[in-house]
Amino acid sequence: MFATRRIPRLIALPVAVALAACGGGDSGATGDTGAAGGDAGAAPMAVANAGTINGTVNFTGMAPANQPIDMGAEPTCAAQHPAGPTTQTVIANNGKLANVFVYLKEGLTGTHPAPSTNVEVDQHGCVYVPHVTGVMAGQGIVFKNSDGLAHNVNAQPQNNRPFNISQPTSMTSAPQRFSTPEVMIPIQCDVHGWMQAYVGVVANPYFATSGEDGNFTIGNVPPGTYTLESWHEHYGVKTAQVTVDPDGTATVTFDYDASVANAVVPLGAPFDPHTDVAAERRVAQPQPATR
Amino acid sequence: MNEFWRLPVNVSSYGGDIDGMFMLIAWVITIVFFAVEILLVWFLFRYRARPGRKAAYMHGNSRMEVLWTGATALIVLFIGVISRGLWLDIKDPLRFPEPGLQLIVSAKQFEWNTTYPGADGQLGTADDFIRRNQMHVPVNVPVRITLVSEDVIHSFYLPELRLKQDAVPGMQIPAWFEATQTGEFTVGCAELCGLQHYRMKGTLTVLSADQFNAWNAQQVAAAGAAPGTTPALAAPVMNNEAAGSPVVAAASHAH
Amino acid sequence: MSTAAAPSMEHGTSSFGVYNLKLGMWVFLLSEVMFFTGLIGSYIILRFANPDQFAVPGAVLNVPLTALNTFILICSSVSMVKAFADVQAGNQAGLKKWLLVTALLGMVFLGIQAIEYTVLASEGFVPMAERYAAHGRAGGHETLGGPLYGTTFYTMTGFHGTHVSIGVACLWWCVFQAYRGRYTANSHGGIEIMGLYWHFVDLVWIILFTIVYLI
Amino acid sequence: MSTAAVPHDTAAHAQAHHEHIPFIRKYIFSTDHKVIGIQFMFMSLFFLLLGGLLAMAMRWQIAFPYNETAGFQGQPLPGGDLLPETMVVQGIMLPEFYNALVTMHGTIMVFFAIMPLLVGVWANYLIPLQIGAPDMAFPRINMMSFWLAFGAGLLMLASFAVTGGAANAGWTGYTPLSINDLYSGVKTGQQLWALSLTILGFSSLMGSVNYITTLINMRAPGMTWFRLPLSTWALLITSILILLAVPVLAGGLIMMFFDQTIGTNFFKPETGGQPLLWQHLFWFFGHPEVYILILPAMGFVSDIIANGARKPIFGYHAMVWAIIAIGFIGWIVWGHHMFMSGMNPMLGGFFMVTTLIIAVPSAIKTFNWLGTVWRGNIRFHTPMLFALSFVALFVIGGLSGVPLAAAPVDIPLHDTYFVVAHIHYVLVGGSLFGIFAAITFWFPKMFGRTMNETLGKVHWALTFVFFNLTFFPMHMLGSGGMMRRLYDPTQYPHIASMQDTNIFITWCALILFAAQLIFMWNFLWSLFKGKLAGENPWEANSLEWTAPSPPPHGNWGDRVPVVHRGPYEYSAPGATADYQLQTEAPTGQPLPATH
Repeated sequence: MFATRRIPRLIALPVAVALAACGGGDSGATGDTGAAGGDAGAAPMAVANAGTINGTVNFTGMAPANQPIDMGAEPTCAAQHPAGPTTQTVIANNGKLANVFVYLKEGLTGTHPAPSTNVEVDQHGCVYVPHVTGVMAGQGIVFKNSDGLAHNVNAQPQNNRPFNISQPTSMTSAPQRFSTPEVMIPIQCDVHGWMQAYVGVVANPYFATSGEDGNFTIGNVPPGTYTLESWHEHYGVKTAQVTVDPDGTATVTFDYDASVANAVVPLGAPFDPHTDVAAERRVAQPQPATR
Repeated sequence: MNEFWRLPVNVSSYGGDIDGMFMLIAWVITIVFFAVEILLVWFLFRYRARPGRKAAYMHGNSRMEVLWTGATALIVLFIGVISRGLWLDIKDPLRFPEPGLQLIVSAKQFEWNTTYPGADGQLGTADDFIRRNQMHVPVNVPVRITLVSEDVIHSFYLPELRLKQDAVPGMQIPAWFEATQTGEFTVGCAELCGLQHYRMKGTLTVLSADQFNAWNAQQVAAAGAAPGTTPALAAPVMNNEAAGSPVVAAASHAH
Repeated sequence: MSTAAAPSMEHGTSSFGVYNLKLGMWVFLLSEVMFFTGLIGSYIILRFANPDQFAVPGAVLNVPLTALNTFILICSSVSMVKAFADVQAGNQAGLKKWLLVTALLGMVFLGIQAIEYTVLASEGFVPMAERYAAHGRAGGHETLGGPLYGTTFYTMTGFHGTHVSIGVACLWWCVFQAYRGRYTANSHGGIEIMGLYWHFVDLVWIILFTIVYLI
Repeated sequence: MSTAAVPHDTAAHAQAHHEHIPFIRKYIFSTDHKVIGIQFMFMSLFFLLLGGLLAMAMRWQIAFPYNETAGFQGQPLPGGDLLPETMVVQGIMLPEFYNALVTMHGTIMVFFAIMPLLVGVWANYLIPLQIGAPDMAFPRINMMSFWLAFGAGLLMLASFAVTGGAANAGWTGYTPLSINDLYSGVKTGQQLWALSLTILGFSSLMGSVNYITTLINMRAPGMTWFRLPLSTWALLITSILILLAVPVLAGGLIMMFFDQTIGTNFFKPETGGQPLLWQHLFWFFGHPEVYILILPAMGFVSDIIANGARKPIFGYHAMVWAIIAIGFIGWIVWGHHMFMSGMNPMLGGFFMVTTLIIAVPSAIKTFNWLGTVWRGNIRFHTPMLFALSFVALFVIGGLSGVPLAAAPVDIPLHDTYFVVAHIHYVLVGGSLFGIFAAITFWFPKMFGRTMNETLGKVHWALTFVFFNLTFFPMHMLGSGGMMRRLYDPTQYPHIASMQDTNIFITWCALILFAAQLIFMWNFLWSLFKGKLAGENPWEANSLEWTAPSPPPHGNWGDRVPVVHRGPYEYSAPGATADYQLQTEAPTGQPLPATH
């Protein structure tokens, strides 16, 4: 009877829908995780008689004390900071400034394909390690969770697509990619409000971050004259000219002064619950949407 | 029965009333449940189809309709009447008890930030200090909290204190509780608020009055020491604007 | 209507003696009422919660122009009634004439509303919250009202405008059918439900005009 | 009649008379209410399966979360490797995906499975057959209603594939989480969610306009209001609820969509918008929706219980008035979803009372079902088993609503698993069991073959047992303080202590899901191999059983059924059989077909 003839076609419709949907479901980031990145994130390809840039970031004046962090809510993390956790805004030892991001801003020609290796940012003791890191546009950056407790990585760039991924336990995220250069992109964890880091996205592989001793090295630089820019989250941006001779080593220094603070990418100012709580009238009586 | 329903330990001044009400309703519905289900099963057995039997031909019975309609109406109205008073006692700001401590709890993804009045016992002044995901309150003192939210709707949930109240951005919602035991208890979020909703948890530490004053003094000192805020003397902050009554007094007149 | 009602009654007992199309339109209008109730209710709630965001009547919105527009819409209702009377009387010429008039008046209404929107937008009165900067018709520098003003205004008048546009489209279809002589003295359900819809849209506008422009 | 005035009727008649319709018009873009009903059935059964799958993934995560600090060693999600790394990474389900699962399970089950299964399928299929009409009043609008729903379903599925994944702000889509991707991390998904539900709303509107018009205008001669079967009554009230509630939701959804796309600020607090306004709009729709989701099942169950008990329904008029009362009171109870929302506590008190009052009509219905089986002659066929389980489980679902309705008791219970247990007892134990009863009962009429009784009984037994094992313990989890929508409950010490219960529930849920495969197999097998059914396999009374199985286009051929009595004349004294068709003349002899 015609009832039975009708069936197969009618089944076909929803099933087709299902297949279409599930087929499309495989979007988003792709495969290769792990891989070490680190300071000079990208590994540039060999360059004819390339030179090297050695640099130092000097710091004069009295560095302000970093704010202590209240990690009481995460004992496992607090245990990792015997000295007591503090923010990493300014790390300056004997006249050298750490966590300064330096990159080749101008003077470079040619295109620079992003390497397939991923830069890694670790989350250890509820702190991002490293605090400041660089990555090439289009290069993968993976976030590692070594704490075994939940973190989320919330990146809100200006010129790139924002992402907000979470990591419930020890694991390594799928590589995230920033398509356009942007210095700097603040990264933060919403579970642990104090967890903040910066990622500099650069169009070329020539960038580095100053270490505890204030030194940095950018290797494998093609000969030429360049504009270097340095960035610090509290003391802002400086530039310097540098000429790299064939097979030579150029040195450059950046000088920061404790008295001049102009942050370039300030993180959002903390929310002040007092602002209108003072309006006791509204405190006394909640205002329902219907009145 | 409590372990059947697995109610969390109750350390709230009004939690007992809520639990009592819950148990009352639980018993009522349990009785109705067994009455109906047993009747149903017995009918099914008693009147199963057998050869030769014929069902009774009837279209209903008005008296029975009236009976069970009335009975149900009475039960639910009874429940409604006894519930309403308790509801207003807990939620109506006009019926809140005189608070011994006023706090601002500000929710954000995914933290509970508690603002303490600081040295001067006044909220909204420079010496206030904020604790993340950790609340400390004195025992046997009515604590009045003002719930605000920075981003999305959260729900401030204290299982052991039988308190739940949404925090809605753009509103300040008052709530109160009074802990009857010292110890550490759970602060949770009961409203889906984003990726890490399940991690939006904190601890409520209920201290004795002395311990609390000590803790508060230490916090005030720390806040004072921290750059940016004016140093403040350690002093008990049990005062609320209205009646500057020290904690002990507050505790006593609460009982 | 009995003749028109007959077909659907032939296999059924109708409770109201109303033929399907008409009944269906009434039922549909009920849900439309709920739709606009929801919108207007939201408007009232938002306005009571933020009185400061709503500028004084006439400061931002061009009331005289809209009053003219309201008058035009009311006239279109009258012409719709005339069209219906004529088709009942079997006056085909009158039907065509009044249908055309109604459709044209509807389009005039939409045109004026389009102009109104463009002018308002040029004065910084936009639905986007962050771009809202209404300086009002008098010019001046301070922003009048707040974002909710633009948001609610465009949503409510916009939804009414959408309904009018749909109505105009249907009216043109009716005109087309009328010229094909599809409506007769004893069968003109199409015209009748068209009228119902059109009068409803008119009524909604009068309410919107009152609460959005005048109050 | 005139084509211009009432074109749809002519279309219907054209189909009724000559059968030469091209395949595509006959089975795909068909205007026949029966084909449309069956199309709805296949679509919504697919969504039911999908929603169940999502629930299984959720249960797995709840039972086996990774929580090293609390010492819970998680289990990788089976088949998780097949999913992209935006959902599952190294076998670990991401919280964002879990939230999407929660949201889509709720949305799909409520809007694309249960609602169409109750209304889209049975209102389309049953109303004309039970009132003796050849088709719907507006067959083409009816067809559009299905294809709109289908499109909405495609959109909802597509949202899994877009960047950021599917909507993850909960099926209630509370603002501002649902309108700001800074907070939820989902932009396109939330927009598709709002869009899809708006389109589905239009589809439901078209449907209900059709159902109401048909019911008022196209009843067969002699089919007075109080000779309508209760299914039809329930479907009428349901259609009215849809007609009046859905536009409000549509309005809210459109405002939400504007907030998400063009940057209006209806619900954005930072610029004066009101997040609670959304909740009021949503629940003003949402509570009638709850009754939309249960009333039709109540109707089917009434018909089936009377048939199985071979006894007139007890208190037919009381049943009708109870349905109508629920339809009215349902409009003033929505606030009980918002007791904790910061709404004025005085309003809370008001909503508490109205909510408790609405328990009364539900109780009336329950007692009348008991009265129906009392002194009956009960046949336990599969539909009857499901119908009786409906009564048993609806009682639990109704009673567990009382503590939630009592506002002070709701303080600890609100947004906990107690609510989850309650809604599933009503929506699964209630609606879904009613749907299984209806499918097994009317399957012979739809396809001319009966479903396999043995498989049916096995399916019923497994479903009944494991449904209760799955959902009853959730009551205790809730009163124990376990919040809803927790990706990892073990994070909270007071919940971690109940983890064994969660694991038990998960295993039962998996078995419950597996048991549904029996139903699928039985359904598909019976389509082709089932025992041929006559016109009236269940010896029932209502009109549909006088039409051939399956009924042809136009249902009645050239004759028009004439109704002489109510639909529940079972075991009437002096009757030849223990049932009397509604068309049976008072003399006891079937009338010759009138023309």
